[in-house]
Amino acid sequence: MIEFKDISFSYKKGKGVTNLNLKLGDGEFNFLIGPTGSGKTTLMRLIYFDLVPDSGTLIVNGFKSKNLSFSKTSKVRKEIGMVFQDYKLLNDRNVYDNISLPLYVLGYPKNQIYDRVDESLELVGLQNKKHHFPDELSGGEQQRASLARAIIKEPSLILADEPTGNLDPVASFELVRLLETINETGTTILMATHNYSLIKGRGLPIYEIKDGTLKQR
Amino acid sequence: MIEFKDISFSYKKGKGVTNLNLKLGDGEFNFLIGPTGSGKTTLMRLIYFDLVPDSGTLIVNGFKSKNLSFSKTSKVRKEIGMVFQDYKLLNDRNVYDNISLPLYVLGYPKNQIYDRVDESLELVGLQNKKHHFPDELSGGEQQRASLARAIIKEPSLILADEPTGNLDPVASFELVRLLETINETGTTILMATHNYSLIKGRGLPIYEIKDGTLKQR
Amino acid sequence: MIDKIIYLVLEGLKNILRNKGTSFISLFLLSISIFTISMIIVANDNTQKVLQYFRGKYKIEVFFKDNISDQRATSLVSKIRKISGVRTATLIKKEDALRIFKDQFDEDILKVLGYNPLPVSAVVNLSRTKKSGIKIDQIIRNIKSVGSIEKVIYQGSLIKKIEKNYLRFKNKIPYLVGFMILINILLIVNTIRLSLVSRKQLINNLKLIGASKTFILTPFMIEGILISIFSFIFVTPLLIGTVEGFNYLVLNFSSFKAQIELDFTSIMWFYLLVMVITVLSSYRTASSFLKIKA
Amino acid sequence: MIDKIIYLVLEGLKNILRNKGTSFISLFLLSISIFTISMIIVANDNTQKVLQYFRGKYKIEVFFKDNISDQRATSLVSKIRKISGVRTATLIKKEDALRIFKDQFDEDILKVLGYNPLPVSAVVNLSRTKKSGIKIDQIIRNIKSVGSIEKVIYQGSLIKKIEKNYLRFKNKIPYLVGFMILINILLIVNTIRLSLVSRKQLINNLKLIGASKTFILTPFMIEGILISIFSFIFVTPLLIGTVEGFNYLVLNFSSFKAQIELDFTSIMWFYLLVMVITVLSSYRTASSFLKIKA
Ligand SMILES: Nc1ncnc2c1ncn2[C@@H]1O[C@H](COP(=O)(O)OP(=O)(O)OP(=O)(O)O)[C@@H](O)[C@H]1O
Ligand SMILES: Nc1ncnc2c1ncn2[C@@H]1O[C@H](COP(=O)(O)OP(=O)(O)OP(=O)(O)O)[C@@H](O)[C@H]1O
Ligand SMILES: [Mg+2]
Ligand SMILES: [Mg+2]
Repeated sequence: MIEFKDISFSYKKGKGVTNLNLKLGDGEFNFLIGPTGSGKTTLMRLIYFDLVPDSGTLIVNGFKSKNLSFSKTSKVRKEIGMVFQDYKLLNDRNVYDNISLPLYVLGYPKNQIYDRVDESLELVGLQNKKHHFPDELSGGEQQRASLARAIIKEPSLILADEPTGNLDPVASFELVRLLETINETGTTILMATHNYSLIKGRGLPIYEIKDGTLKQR
Repeated sequence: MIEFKDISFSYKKGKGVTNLNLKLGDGEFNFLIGPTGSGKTTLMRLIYFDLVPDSGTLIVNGFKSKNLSFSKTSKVRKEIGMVFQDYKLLNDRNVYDNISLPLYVLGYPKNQIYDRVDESLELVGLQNKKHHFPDELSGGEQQRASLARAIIKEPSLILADEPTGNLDPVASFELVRLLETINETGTTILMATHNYSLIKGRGLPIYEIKDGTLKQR
Repeated sequence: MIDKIIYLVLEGLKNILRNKGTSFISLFLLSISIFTISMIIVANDNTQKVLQYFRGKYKIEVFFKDNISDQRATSLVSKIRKISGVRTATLIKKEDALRIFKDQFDEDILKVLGYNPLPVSAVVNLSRTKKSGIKIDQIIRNIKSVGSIEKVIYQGSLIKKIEKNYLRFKNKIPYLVGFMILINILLIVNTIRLSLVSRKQLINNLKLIGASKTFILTPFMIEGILISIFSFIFVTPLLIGTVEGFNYLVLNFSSFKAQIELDFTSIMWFYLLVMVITVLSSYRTASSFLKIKA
Repeated sequence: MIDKIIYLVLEGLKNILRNKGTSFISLFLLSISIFTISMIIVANDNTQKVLQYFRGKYKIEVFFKDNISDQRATSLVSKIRKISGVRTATLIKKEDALRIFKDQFDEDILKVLGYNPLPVSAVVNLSRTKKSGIKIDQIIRNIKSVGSIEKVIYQGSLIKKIEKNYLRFKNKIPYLVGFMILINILLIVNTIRLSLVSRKQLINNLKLIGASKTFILTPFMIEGILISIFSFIFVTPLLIGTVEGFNYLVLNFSSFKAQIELDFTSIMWFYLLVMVITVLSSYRTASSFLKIKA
């Protein structure tokens, strides 16, 4: 469960988010929309403890975002699957190595890792790009590889930051469908997007952030 | 003027484009759509001579994409402004330094560079992010910085690869408007996008690429 | 778990191969630094030997008073032999002196003069094995106090100078070695930092994925260990070669006959120390790098 | 255009500051390598001087036949003086020899024997300034051919050995310097390559923007030049210090009196050579890097 209580944060060079109040229950699927530069990525970074709030209380899966230690941060992140807006794939490793990394971190045995990678590559439709390096993938393929890396460890929370930016409408639709399927198994999901038409009419809660302040739509 | 005659190209690991025939006249504004992984970026890379076709004839602004030398390639590229799908901003320089780079390459005097950078930052709405580094920008802001770098040298050809992927609908709309304004001054523009609803009904030619083959829509 | 360990060790190895340039340079630097310290160790080990050589060459000549009997001279010489710092004392009787003079100057003084003008004397050799410096003045004074001695001749200043300067140098060795080890650490730290910078992306990814500190740091430490092992493999033949080459030069270009030796035990201990330093400084550097952004 | 040039020079400077680690290491390596070659140059410059010192100490004693007159001896000595490789030849008459003997052995042979048994002799000093090796055997033979000579005494083997080994060493200097310069080039190439790799993104961007080869390469060449200048600034005091330190050691620890000297002209030429090599190899490495992807 994620809980923002009066969270404010500002970057050294100004701007950020102010007085966020938000409660995401376990197993929920929420969307986050807002114009460019409004603070969506900032909000997500707060959740995975990459930024520490200036004031207010933030609790993620029972951990407070305060007095962070390396081990506390790493414990929280082990539970989160992240699709970064800029993918953050490792350029010197192929798709297989990129996607298997979280499983090595979690200490899975090798044979199991192999099966899991295959499985998640199939889910995102990259089964025949396993040995491509990131710069040998199209923009949309990189984005899907990033998704595969996020879901492979079956995390209890998925943060997807603009995961359809480089996908065509069909692929975007399928991606949301995939996330919905994953959500049905109990995974909490928060997805930031600009594509309002993609998410409207699904009956899922949509939060809107504008100039750093949040409201439910 | 850009002319593709029976152009085929395939990557070492397979896939690419086959038998492309395309003619873009000077001063035209064309769109390129197609599902993810269909070859849009590949087509653009052929135009700025980053890839060399396996067969067929490709002519860009009077230069043949054949027997490329460093100086030939650099001459062609000097005339082209590119918005890359992955932005390609330099992480160790701030926005000002990133955007001014093409002008230094072209040998502009310093005072003129300063004015021009201001001007183009205003066009894309980043005037107060001049001293931010790329990782201090939101995704959409990075994308707009990349656009500013492409238009600053007033090139005769602009190639924009998915320039609205991280922009909200309003910003996307404004970006296309901006490109239209630039096009009115005689600049040839080719823009690849997934966002069909953004470009339809503008009366501009739309090419569709699917599995490496092209057709006009 | 085993798969994880294998993975980390392989990562360490791959790190080296992925950044051949950095690895090569760090290998080179580490080798230079290890080589220099090893040479200091060798020099230190061998100074004692060189000193022994000098002491062995150094002779004190003691001339007894004219009227002394051979018997008394013998007893005096055995007294001299007992003085601390003296290795041997050999009595040279009047007849012996005559023979030696004849050998050296090809002139039979007895025939020429009709009598033997040469006095009874003794040649005193200094102890070679004394670890503390030898105090020549003290020894001379002790010899003189034996009695019935006309004069004592010794080449004097050279060995005194050497002994004195050796002691001075010896006092400075700890500083010198300390300084070199500091440089060593700086080099390793710098290398690891370069290696870290070139893998910023990976480290950042690992942090974001929630990797533990151990998971992130182990490959770097393994990398450090491997590089130091490689430099040992590289430096050892170089060390042997240098020592042999030096001995060759000394043998051929000087009248100096001592040979220096490579003491593998101290070198091994030193290698172990380098290893420990590498592991510790890799760990410290890498973990301080992790702290930059919590 | 001027703004472009200023920009490129500043870029070169910023390159160094942006990658402090790499710059530091390349500075360090280059300094070591320059230092080593400079020391070889100094050694080469000074061997001649050392040889002169040895030649200066080296004496040949010529003993004339017993019945020779002082006048004839004088004329023979002046003949000896003209032999190539001979610096001075000093006649020692029978009386002089007597005096010297008395000084050395404290024994007045004339009083003892009633006559002077010592022969007329001459002390011959060798030329110090001959650049080619001195051929002792040849000189001895020439001296003997002057006539009326009983025997010629010389310390023999040492200087012969030194002259021989110096010639042997001298023949190998070109290989040694060549080898060191090769290592130098390798180091510079490796450094530039590291620097290029760490600026892959920038280079790629510049290529895509349409920058000319010169525009891309100039900052790297300026970087190379700056780093070599910095290493000159760093190495020069080190060189002076080493030479002075060596002289101090020689003065204090040996009976050897020659002092070595630093010849700044050859060092300057060498620095210039390093500069040229740096510029060329920076250019080559950087432009080969550009070719990887056309
Ligand atoms: N490290 C930083 N330092 C200073 N300002 C920053 C930093 N990161 C982001 N910002 C600023 O904070 C604001 C919010 O950024 P954020 O990345 O959260 O926006 P966003 O909603 O994700 O936008 P987008 O849809 O374009 O990705 C932006 O104006 C951005 O310029
Ligand atoms: N360097 C490469 N080596 C091998 N295959 C490549 C390489 N670059 C791209 N590809 C493949 O070529 C196909 C076309 O790629 P391209 O980047 O042109 O797609 P795109 O139309 O731009 O897609 P997107 O909309 O996702 O950016 C993809 O299937 C991709 O995997
Ligand atoms: Mg964002
Ligand atoms: Mg693309």
